[in-house]
Amino acid sequence: MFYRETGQFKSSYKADQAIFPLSQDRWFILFLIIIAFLVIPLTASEYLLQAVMIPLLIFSLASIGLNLLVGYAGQLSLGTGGFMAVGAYMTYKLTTAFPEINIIIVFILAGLISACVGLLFGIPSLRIKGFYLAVATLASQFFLVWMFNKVAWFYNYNSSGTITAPPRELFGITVTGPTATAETRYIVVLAIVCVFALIAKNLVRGRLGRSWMAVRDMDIAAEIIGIRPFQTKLIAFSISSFYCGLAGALMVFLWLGSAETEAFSINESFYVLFMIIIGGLGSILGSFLGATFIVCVPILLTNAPQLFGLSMPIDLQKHIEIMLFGFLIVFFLIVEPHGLARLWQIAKEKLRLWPFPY
Amino acid sequence: MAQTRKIVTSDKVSATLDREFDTFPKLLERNVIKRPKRTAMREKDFGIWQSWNWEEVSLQVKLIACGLASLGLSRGDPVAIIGDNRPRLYWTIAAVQALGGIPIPMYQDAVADEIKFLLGHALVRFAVVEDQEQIDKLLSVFDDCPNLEFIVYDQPRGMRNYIEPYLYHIEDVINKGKEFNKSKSSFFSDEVSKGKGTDTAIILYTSGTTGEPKGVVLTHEAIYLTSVNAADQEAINENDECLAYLPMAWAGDHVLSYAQSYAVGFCVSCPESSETLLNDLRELGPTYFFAPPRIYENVLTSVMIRIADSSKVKRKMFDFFMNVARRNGSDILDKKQVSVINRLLYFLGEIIVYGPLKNTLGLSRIRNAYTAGEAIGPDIFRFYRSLGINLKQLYGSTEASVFITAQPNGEVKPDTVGVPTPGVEITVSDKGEVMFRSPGVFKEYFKNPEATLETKTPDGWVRTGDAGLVGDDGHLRIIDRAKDVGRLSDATLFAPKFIENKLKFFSHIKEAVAFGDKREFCAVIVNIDLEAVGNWAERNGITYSSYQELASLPRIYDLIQEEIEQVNDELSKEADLAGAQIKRFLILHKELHADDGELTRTRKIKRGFIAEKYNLLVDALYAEDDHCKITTELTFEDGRKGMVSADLIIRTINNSNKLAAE
Amino acid sequence: MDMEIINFLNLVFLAPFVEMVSYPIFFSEVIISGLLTGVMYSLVALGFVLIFKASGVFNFAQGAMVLFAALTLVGLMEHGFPIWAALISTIIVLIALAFVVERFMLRYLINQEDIILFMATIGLTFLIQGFGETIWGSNVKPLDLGIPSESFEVGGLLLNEFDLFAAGSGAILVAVLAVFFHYTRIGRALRAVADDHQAAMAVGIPLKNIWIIVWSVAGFVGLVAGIMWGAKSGVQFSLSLIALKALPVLILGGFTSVPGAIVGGLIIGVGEKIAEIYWGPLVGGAIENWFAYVLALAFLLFRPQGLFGERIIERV
Amino acid sequence: MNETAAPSNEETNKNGSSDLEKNTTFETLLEVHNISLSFGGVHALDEVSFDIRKGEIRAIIGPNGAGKSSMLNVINGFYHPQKGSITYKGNERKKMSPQVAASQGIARTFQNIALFRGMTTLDNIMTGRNLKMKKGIFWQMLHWGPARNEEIHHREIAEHVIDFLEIEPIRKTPVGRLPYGLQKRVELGRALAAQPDLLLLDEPMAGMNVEEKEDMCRFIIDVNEEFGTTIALIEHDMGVVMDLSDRVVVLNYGKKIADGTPDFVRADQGVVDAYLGVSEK
Repeated sequence: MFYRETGQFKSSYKADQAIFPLSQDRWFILFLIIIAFLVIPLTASEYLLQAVMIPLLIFSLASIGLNLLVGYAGQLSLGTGGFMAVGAYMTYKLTTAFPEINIIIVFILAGLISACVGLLFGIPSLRIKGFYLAVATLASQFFLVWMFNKVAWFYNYNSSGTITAPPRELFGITVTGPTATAETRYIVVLAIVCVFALIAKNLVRGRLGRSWMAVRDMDIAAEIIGIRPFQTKLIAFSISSFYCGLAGALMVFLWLGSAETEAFSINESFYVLFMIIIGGLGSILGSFLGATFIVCVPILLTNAPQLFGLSMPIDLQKHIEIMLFGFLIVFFLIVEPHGLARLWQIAKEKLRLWPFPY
Repeated sequence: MAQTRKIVTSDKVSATLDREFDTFPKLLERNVIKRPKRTAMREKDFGIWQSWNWEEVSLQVKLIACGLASLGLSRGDPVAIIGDNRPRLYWTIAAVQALGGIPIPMYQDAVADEIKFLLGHALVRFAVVEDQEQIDKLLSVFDDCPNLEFIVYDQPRGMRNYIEPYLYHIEDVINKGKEFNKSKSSFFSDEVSKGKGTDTAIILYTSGTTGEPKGVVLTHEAIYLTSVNAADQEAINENDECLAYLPMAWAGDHVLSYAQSYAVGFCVSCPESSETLLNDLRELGPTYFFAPPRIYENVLTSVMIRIADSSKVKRKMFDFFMNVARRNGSDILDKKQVSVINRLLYFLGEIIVYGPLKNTLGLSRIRNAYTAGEAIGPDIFRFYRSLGINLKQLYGSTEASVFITAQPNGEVKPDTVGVPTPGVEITVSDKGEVMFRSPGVFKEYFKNPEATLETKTPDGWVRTGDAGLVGDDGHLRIIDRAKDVGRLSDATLFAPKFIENKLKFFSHIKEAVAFGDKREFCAVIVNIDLEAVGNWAERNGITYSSYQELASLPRIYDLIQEEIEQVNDELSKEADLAGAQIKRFLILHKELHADDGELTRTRKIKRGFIAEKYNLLVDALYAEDDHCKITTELTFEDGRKGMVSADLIIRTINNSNKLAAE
Repeated sequence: MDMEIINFLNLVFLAPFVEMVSYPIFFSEVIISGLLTGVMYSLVALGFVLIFKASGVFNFAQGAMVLFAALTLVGLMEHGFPIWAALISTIIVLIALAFVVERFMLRYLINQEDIILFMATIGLTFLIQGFGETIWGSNVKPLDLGIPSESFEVGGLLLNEFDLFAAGSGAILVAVLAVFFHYTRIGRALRAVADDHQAAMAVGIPLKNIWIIVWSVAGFVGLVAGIMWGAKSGVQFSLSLIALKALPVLILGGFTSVPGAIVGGLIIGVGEKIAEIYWGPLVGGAIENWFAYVLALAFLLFRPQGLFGERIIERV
Repeated sequence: MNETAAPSNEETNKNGSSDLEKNTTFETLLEVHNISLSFGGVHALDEVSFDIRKGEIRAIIGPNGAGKSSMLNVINGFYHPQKGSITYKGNERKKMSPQVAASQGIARTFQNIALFRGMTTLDNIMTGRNLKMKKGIFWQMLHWGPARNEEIHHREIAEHVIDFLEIEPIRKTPVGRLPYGLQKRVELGRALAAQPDLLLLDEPMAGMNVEEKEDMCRFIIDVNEEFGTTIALIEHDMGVVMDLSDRVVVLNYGKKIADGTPDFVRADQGVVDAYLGVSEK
């Protein structure tokens, strides 16, 4: 309906392979980016940034990571939390050991380390598939969390056992630690997420992405046309872990400020998995949508009672919240198992064909 | 005599020929000078729109020309060009003209025999064709065409096992051209400069509705002047976009996709294939569009079918806004007075319905759209205009290098074909036949002086063979083919085409053939439209297995009868035609088709041929019996022939309207 | 430096074994308690296997069902139900649950990809947990079955009556199930479904019923497990976590094999106990959270389809 | 059952069956020698030997379960025979992974379509180019400069394949939604995109209607003649086999029972028995 494709013809493959071939989409995205970078920081309240926007972005990053692995390469993983932990703790170690290194670089390094760890835990995918693999990945979840919990070296032997973000500067502005304002942290997160979302998109529309999907859809055929399944899966594991690690780092340093291993429990893994399922497997956009959904729903649920002027004991409220949450997941899977991204896609198709049904 | 007759002309003056650029090859050079880097041609190929700018085009033309020259093409040699709209074929036209040869495009769907006739008639030495399919046709008649020496093909697909020495791939020709050009670098430009405006530019064979096709000889001058004149009136300029999808052998396509493009400098695009046509149309979004009525009919039909399948809400909304459009659309398009509230409604509709609709049809960028060749249904016509698509009628003929009259913006009426384009004079003979005189008038019918004589008067007037009348507003109105206009036995005027068109305006009726000349009443043979009727049947829960069965169903007969009665109604309002209302009709069991010789390649019905082929039916129509057995031959896609037989029902209509008329 | 290394190697590869041999009684006690925990794992794992076999669903909610079953039982008893009444009504509730799950969830998710179903069961986990705790509250509830839990000594071995009882009832349950599967029509039907659904139709039981039955059975198994664990360490949220402990059992035993679940459970139980006791201290203890997984994983690398899982032959 | 382990080109000469073939130079592209393959106790292939010449269309026929597919799987390294040797492009190889086979120019299609259902026609065909794409992850991340040029270069090749198979209209349709016949065609496209020297087709026309079969035949011949690709195909439709293939090898119960030109094979008694035996499938 809003699409006016007539006359938007492509006279080069470059144009034809653009991420957003339609000008309307390009304008829309541009619009969003402007909103995100200018309007929100200037207008949004501390609460909105801290409770909604920042976690939303960070989890988007994590779900992109997981989506690369599950949605594109078809390897079900439950170890997300563990890899996020690696990212967080490595950042902590690195930046406390070498305070002079630029924090962004530290983030990247931490990401690379978790990529290596991911590679390690990806090895079982050589032999096992499906749920066996999924359960196997739980090993990484439990082992890593246990390790960061038990080995004091990781949290510099401090008594509390928590890691705390020290103040670090970027272009002379404090971006981490207690003194960093929500706005600055938001901007930094946003910038990082945008860059890596783009990279992810580039990967999946290129050769690597096709190999992943090939392995996902039919690994034998993939093998026979010359794709090395094991290699491909391992790459998926490590890149995915990189994203998760990065997300973990951002989570501690640009959102929570400090954390214990609890923050990376199995539930994190499930939440991120929810995000990509709800958002849509095999879709970068879906990762964002899913993250938004999962982050916002609980907030709405907690605030809902007040809206209706009800007041109930906290724990009861908590239980109801959990229940509703579970219900929503099931309901959603029944209504649209392919996630918000699919809904979006369908809507878009409809708009393009409007007023025709086909 | 001729002086006494009323002569109508355009108030605009005709353009004059620029001696320096009086042939199309020269015009090509002019474009290279004026707008070298501007895109001249596109073709959807390998998934994207491959583009060539004027420089590249002229280079290609040059090489092809040199290549053909090295094969021995010399001035005056006729060159057959057969195939779908492909850039290289268009370039070949220019190349041939550059060498002073005579390009002769032929219909790509013509069967071997037809092609054989043309090749023989024009003594063709060279044939440049698209692909294996055409090659096979040519080879099958090669031995009967002693003059045919060389065959060049564009698509090498499937050609590797053809060892005939006279077959050349166009790439090879181009390479020869490169060599040739190296040795004689000035050859090409010399040849081009030898050309004169009065030279023959092209021979277009009109698939005559009767008898053998006639080769219309047109000069550069004629085509050029007509093209620019029309372009002036319609403000066509180099920014226009046009999609070349109509047969290259049709004058309309030649003038649009070639002549006007070269004269004005706009870009012409070729679709990927006929299957992807609509999609390509949507992608490209032409601003300048030319199509025979049936295309508009088909599009409208598909629109209505798809809307009918959409959700109830959408349908309601669509109907509502289409009503708004019907009330105000054309007026707004014609910049007439429209109340603010209606403008608002229309604006809303534009956003919600018309805009998207035009967009999905690929017509949202249209500046000028034309329908020609036949009368178009008023409803269809209004539909497009009310959407804000500037659809206009145009009256033309190959003999006039297409343009005779066209509807200027703001003066568009469904029942006229507009006013003369600059430089054109029209008049109506005593016998009611429309005649014209213009710079675009053809030189002669190729090797057919007597035909030339009987069409073209010494003082340059050309008979169109159409019966029509010019209104006081100077707009021409066509009623029928002059020779077809006849009288019933009771001497009431009978205009079959007029009736047939009225019938064809119903989406369910694809073709209709009316009889009645020198008979006591008018009867028609109807050809239903499979898509539209089939859809109607589905929605009404009628099942059918074949076209033949569908055509024989009583309920379909009822449907058609209703529509015929409506036509009779309208007829009864036309003072001098009220007498000739339809009394009896039958629905034909097979689709009329060009392969069976029932239609021309431009899908005009050959009344005489049909009357003869189906004489059984015709007799039955004028006898008492209510059905008729018949067996006919039909040709399949692949050229095989087969027999179908059927027992056709004949219906009688009690003309209550007739009384009303008297 | 070298000293440390040697010392370390000693601690890892020598000392533990020395200890085992030098205190055989203690060692066997460790093994027995391992076995007993193993039985528990087996019970939970059994729930998974039943459902996976019959409906190909990896029912992550099994843990939550254990919790829910136990909560309901205790809750009812707190409201003054006599134990048998409580048991019966709990079972009824579980059957109702199975029905609801089939009617409102599985039915709509037939022929979705496995991962979707899996996700759904995770959602179900939240739903059931939330529901249970909303109704019965989340504070720890003691569960007393009136089974004495004194320890007594046999040939120097310290044994706990309750543990034995637990193990016993576990064993009985398994036996019952085995009979059920092999000698009853429904049981055979259930086995048939595992292979293909048409077969199930042939046996003459509609798929949805089969699912209801199998989920009920799984619920019942869960109940037993819940009682055991609950009686041992009180009924509380953490019960649902034992599901996570049962997963490695699954990989070990294979998702589709009942004996696998049992043997696997025992292996895991013993393995992690030993590891915890003899190696745990080296790395700061609490290694049983992950040891089971590593064990299972290491095992998988040699036998991808698990202990008793069918071999998969790839064809083109 | 004229069971023979002699290299089959000798044999065919002996049978005088190698009359008028378009490639007069008998350059052998691939030769399988005494291949035996068994799963557990089952003998899928038993001492099978034959050769495939450069540029020919070689048909492998036989009743169901004759071991035809197994033969292809052996040739492209998916199965590893217990006995026998395979000589490809002049050098013998005992064991070889499918990837290596692919990288050496062996491509294939499958009996039951093995497309990547989640991807579009274009992407499926592009995967056929994967082996030829070399740019590293770094460039792919940027999807710019070398990586994009490479992408575009291979897109062009893929587009030529699409054009060749006349599937332009479905270029961007997810293959999952395509009708069976078209899927088969896309699968062929994926194999072609790899520009193979040896193309293995496992029942390319299974389950097709007449027109689809005709099209497929045309494509197979075109591939063979225009790109000079050597083709080995399994097919049940005898008519098709006889029209298409230059030489036919007949398997039955894992044994070779005949080898030669279509006419020669049709005449062979063993073949006739074998087919009557299973009531012509």
